[in-house]
Amino acid sequence: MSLLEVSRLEAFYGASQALFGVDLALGQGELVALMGRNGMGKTTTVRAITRMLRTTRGAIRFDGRDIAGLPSFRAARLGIGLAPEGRRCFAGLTVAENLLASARPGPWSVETATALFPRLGERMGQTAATLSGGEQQMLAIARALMTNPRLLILDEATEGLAPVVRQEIWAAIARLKQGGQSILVIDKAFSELRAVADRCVILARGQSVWTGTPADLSREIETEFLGV
Amino acid sequence: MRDLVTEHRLNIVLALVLLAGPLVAHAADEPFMVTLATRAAILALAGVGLNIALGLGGLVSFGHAAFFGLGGYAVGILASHHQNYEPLMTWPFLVNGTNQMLILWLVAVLVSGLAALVIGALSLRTSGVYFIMITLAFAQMLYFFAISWPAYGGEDGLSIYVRNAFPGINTLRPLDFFLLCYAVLMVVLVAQWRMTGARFGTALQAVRQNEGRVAALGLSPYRIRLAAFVISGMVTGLAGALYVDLNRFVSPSMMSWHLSGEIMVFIILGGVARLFGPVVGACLFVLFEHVFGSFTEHWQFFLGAALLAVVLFARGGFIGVVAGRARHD
Amino acid sequence: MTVALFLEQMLNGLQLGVMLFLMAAGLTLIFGVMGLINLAHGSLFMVGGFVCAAVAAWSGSFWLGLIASLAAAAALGALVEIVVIRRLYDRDHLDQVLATFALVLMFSEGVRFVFGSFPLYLDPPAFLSGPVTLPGGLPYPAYRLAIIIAGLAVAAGLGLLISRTRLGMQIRAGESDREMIAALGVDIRFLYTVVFALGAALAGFAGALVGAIQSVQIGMGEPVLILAFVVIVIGGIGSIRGALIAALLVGVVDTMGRLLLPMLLSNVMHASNAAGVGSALASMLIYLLMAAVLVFKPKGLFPANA
Amino acid sequence: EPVKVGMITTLSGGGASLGIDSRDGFLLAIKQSGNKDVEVIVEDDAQKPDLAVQLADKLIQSDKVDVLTGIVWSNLAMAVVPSAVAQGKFYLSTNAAPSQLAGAGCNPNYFSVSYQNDNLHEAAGEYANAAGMKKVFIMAPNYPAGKDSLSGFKRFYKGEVANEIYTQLGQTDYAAEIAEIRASGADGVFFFLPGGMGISFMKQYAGAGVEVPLIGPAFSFDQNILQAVGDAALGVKNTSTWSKDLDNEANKGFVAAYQAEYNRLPSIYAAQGYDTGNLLLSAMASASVTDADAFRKALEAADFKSVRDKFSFGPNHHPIQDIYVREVIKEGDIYTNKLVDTALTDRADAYVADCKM
Amino acid sequence: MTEPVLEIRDLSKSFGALRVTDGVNLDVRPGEIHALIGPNGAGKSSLIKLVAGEIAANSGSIRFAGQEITGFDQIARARLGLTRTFQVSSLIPEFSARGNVMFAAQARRRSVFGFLGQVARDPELVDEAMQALERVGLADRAGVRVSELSHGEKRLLEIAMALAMRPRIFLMDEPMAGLGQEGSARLVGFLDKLRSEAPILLIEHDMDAVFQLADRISVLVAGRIIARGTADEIRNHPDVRAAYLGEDEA
Ligand SMILES: Nc1ncnc2c1ncn2[C@@H]1O[C@H](COP(=O)(O)OP(=O)(O)OP(=O)(O)O)[C@@H](O)[C@H]1O
Ligand SMILES: Nc1ncnc2c1ncn2[C@@H]1O[C@H](COP(=O)(O)OP(=O)(O)OP(=O)(O)O)[C@@H](O)[C@H]1O
Ligand SMILES: [Mg+2]
Ligand SMILES: [Mg+2]
Repeated sequence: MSLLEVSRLEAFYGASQALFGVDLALGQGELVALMGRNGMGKTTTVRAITRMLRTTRGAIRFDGRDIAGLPSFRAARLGIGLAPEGRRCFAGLTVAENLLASARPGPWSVETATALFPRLGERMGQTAATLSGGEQQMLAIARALMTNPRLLILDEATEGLAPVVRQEIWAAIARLKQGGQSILVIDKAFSELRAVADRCVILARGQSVWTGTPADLSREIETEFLGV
Repeated sequence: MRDLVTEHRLNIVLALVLLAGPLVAHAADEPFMVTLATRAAILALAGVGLNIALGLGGLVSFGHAAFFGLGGYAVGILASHHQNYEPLMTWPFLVNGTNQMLILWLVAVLVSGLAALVIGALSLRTSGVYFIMITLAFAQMLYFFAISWPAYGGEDGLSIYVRNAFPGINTLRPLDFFLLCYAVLMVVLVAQWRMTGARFGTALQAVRQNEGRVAALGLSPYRIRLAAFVISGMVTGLAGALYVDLNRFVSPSMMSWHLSGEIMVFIILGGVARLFGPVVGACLFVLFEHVFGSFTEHWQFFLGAALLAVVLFARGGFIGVVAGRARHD
Repeated sequence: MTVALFLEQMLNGLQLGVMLFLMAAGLTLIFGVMGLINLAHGSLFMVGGFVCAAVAAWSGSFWLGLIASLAAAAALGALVEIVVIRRLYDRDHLDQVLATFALVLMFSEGVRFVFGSFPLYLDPPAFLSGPVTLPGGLPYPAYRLAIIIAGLAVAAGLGLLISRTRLGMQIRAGESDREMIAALGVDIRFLYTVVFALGAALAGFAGALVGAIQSVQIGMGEPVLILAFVVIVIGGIGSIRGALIAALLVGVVDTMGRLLLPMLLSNVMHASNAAGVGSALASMLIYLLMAAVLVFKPKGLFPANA
Repeated sequence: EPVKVGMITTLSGGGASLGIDSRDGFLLAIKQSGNKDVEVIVEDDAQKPDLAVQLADKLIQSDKVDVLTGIVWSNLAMAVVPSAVAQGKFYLSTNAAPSQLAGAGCNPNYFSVSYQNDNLHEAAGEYANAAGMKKVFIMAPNYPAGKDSLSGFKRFYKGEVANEIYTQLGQTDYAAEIAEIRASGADGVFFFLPGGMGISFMKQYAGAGVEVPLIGPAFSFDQNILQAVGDAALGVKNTSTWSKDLDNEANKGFVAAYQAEYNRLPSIYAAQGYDTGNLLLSAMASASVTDADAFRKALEAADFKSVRDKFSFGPNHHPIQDIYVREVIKEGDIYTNKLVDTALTDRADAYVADCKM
Repeated sequence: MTEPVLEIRDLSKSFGALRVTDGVNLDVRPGEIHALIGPNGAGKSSLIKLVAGEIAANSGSIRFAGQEITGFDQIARARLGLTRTFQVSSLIPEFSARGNVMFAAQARRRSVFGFLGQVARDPELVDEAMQALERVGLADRAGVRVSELSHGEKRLLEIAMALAMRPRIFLMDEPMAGLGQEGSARLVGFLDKLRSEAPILLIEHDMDAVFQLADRISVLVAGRIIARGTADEIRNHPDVRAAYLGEDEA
């Protein structure tokens, strides 16, 4: 059975519809890449899964349980951890507080998280508002890990990071996956994505239009849906 | 674009209603209704003043009663000196009181504008909640000063017994005085309307929405805000001047924080940043006060409830509900 | 003026400061932590005073009254949060000011409807009602001593709660991004209700404690409210430490101003004029202090998130 | 002849209890008389002067009342009275009577049925002499009524003023003032702190354990306030135009009827409201309100049974009356006042000479 | 060689113990794109803020267009023609796209205190705004409120506003951030042409874009410039590879 199963999901911002039927499945220990051009509904799908956006049509099942009616903190407590688009660190809190505020027990702790991002370890007492863009991005990922999620969602988690750090993060993602972590990734770095993803789901105009393994991803599909 | 047209039409209708009401009341020999409308028009003018700072400039001033009161005291003091035939000062040169509204208005506008310049120059260094509170503090300061300063009546206030004079008009007749206040209100509204679409209004609205961007474009947000605050204080001061003539009385309660709150209430009831927002709000407020005030001594409870309902559920106030969301270009 | 009197007045100033802090504590919590301007804080203060007075009169026990006032204010706070405040977090300050201004009107008339228009009786418990003798031979009201202790305890407790506990972190996180903290698994809605109720309970607590030496009447919260705002703004919004220090500063400046200004002025004018003018200036003093602080430090003395 | 009365008084907000008592006393008199010719329109001024002015305009222009009454506060009276009497209406004051309206600003159509504002303070000064106080500490809020009060006190007090202090209007903490009182070596304290200020002061004074005796005007000792102050007020002397134990028929009837009607003891505001009602009724009995001169004469005669033994008007239409000293006592569960002395006999006021009418 | 437009000498800035800018020397010459790259937290954004006048330097000097501007505030610098685009779009949300650009044009004229003439009917401002919008390809969206524009459109509008300022230099902080591959490619093309109008100081983590556009690249690490050169020189610079590019960046 899949850990996450989204079917025929529709979503609205006010009166305007953003999702017109998204299907997506992610098995335990799997890494799925959610792909598509700008504005096709990737973030919106994530917002629906994390219940930050109310949806009325379509189903979202997590670990067999229908979560479409839950408030977002309940969905998170079931084990969904999010590193959101645009970082959204808690500006007034220090790095340490950002990590601790929403932490839940499990293998990830301040020690393990700062081992992954040593730079954060050096900045523990600094408020998030004064971190550099990339440091904030690291903090957002570490913060999601500290909730010890069963499913980790990374929405543009490498945006604004230096190439070295990006490589480190991709390496970390690969290690996490090896350790059995289920992950949903959105990123515009297709070559890296392809290297780690078990499966890809492509969205176009709010619909899932293609699902398959990275190996099956043909040039034609890429040009048609990803604009590469 | 359609919304804009609706709002323009609505504004014209509102202006006509506010004019027609007292004319009808006058014909029906109900002078008090005329007085009530005058009160509404003057309070509306105070609201229009605040709306320039608050609606267009996003400056939530919780101390506009200070300018209302200063405008009022300027009139009260000059008029009382005139009535008592005592010069205001004799050194270094002689200054006499006067009962000419045009002069009194000018003085009221200058005094409140000057005060707004000083208060604004200091307050605008802060922002957000700090700005709300520091404007409140300045108003409280003036309020306590007025209460305890004995020369002009302190807390007892100052009566001027007869209304001041305006050339060609018998201000003692309720309808005449109403028409005068109405005319002032309309002139200020037209001026505000022009200003909103002009370069200053554009800059002011831009500052409200994104101060950092305006600075990055090489314009000083501080100066734009300060200018708006001064204009705003002047208009509210002019309203205070008229208010004193309406009541023939000025007292520190014109500067109390309750009044600052009420001026804000007009704006919210009618619609923030809407040209006629304060006009509608002030009319509703005055009506409410008088209709409910004679029903029950607990009328303030219902006033609170109504206000709460508007804030929570009717965002955009009356004009927002009738004419839809505001648009800017 | 003797040195002893001067010292005693300093003490009075500090004590007024602690009392101001006690009155401002709940407001600091809500204002600083949740980013909400709550003009109705004064009303909750009043409710605390009235409930304590009513229950103390009915049961004969001040302590029962105190507990009841805490409970009533907390419950009312929770109710207000759920019905009204919840809709205001993502609004601008203007809406918050006006909605809570509306609540002030409703509470004042509501309390009058329930308790009548007349001031209520509330006295400190008997064993705290007289003076005690401080070291140095100064008689000092026992109850005020108790208020000082309560105020400092509240300051310490709040300071720890906000800066040291996870609850505090979560609340502050919620202030900067409610949606995000919820998406990380924190029930921020409930947390905010709790915080608001806590702030309300502190207001009620202060109303009950202070009500025993002041007058329990409609409108008792208004002067308090404005002073509490002054205190918080001088201290820097969101800083418990700042609020405490600002409260002490305001207490001392106000007390000493009332004492010294008339005295100074009597050197240059007739005594009874000096008393009047001095007092007029004294009443403006704390507002001047606030204006001066904000002109030089626009975010208060101890800006949070500096 | 029917008479229309417009009553503007404070029924909402912090000062409501005074207005409610004034209204209830006044209406009780009308009700007792059974006179159907009196129509009373009551309006709430919420203690705001500008609202009071509007209400006066409404009552005069729209309801066309003949007589106005009811204002509690001097600042509201100053806003309303001059223009109302200028428009030919009668104004009967149930409470506020600022010095301006007693002196140069007096008006034939304006009658104070209460006192002149200074009276109670003057009586307190006289009482301080009688009680042998040599050095009195005096204190009032910093606003016109407060200043009048201290000068009223000093007008009659002959001893030394230990210190003269103006507190802030609405002040709630008096620790600093109490410390000064203790340090001043005074043998008496005179304070005028109306409403909640007085409650706070007396509670804190008792808590501080200062033993110097207090005197004040009745405003801080009315029935409603005493219940809130409790033991802290016991034994304090205060000056008043009226006391519930004044031994005359009118007063006994009034106190009993008021308690029966409203289920609480009357206050000085209720008593003055009641007298005002009866004054109006007495004038109506002998003249028509449409004949202003005759009606004014009838009012001047003050031909009614006042609850204050003696009552007559001086040439400035302010009362000439005795001013008493009361002491706060506890009767069963109720804190109330007991008459102990008369401070001033047949007192008019200090401004009568300035009144030209 | 032509005189540099912007010249930074020995600039230093500390936050407490942290030296974010440590004796930086850098210049931007007419017509060039000078890229600034470096690890996260190296101090790139801080350097832009120092140049734009948003924060003040501790020491060192900045010359711009032949003038010493170290002591100038942000507003004065903007008036001299120093225009920056924001990493997160910073627009006036309730104005239309055209309104935003018109306001920029108004700001260039430093004209604030006009109370009567209606901006919407001011042909000069309207024309200028429409030209700028056309150049970035937003002309058909001119009347749309900014809050209703998509992310990519906002990024373009950001540049249109900068155009309307007719600056003497552009300071751009990660203009590609958030754009997809297509959008980035289009923006690269646009910037390529823009350099002839005014030079660009460009911060970017998108190495494809940097290597394609930059005439010179400066590498900032821990507040210090550790290398400077052409794309090829930097690509193969061992220190830069270690500190920033990593091993498999081509
Ligand atoms: N808050 C909002 N209000 C209205 N419409 C929105 C909002 N957020 C997104 N949209 C619209 O929903 C659609 C999908 O947006 P979404 O953010 O999910 O795209 P995305 O695939 O994540 O794109 P990107 O790669 O740019 O992040 C877009 O057309 C966008 O304009
Ligand atoms: N106000 C401040 N107080 C303390 N440290 C600060 C402050 N502002 C920035 N910093 C620190 O200075 C360093 C440089 O920040 P800057 O934003 O300039 O980095 P950057 O090079 O732009 O990085 P990125 O590529 O990640 O955006 C960072 O480590 C940041 O944490
Ligand atoms: Mg997205
Ligand atoms: Mg940066």
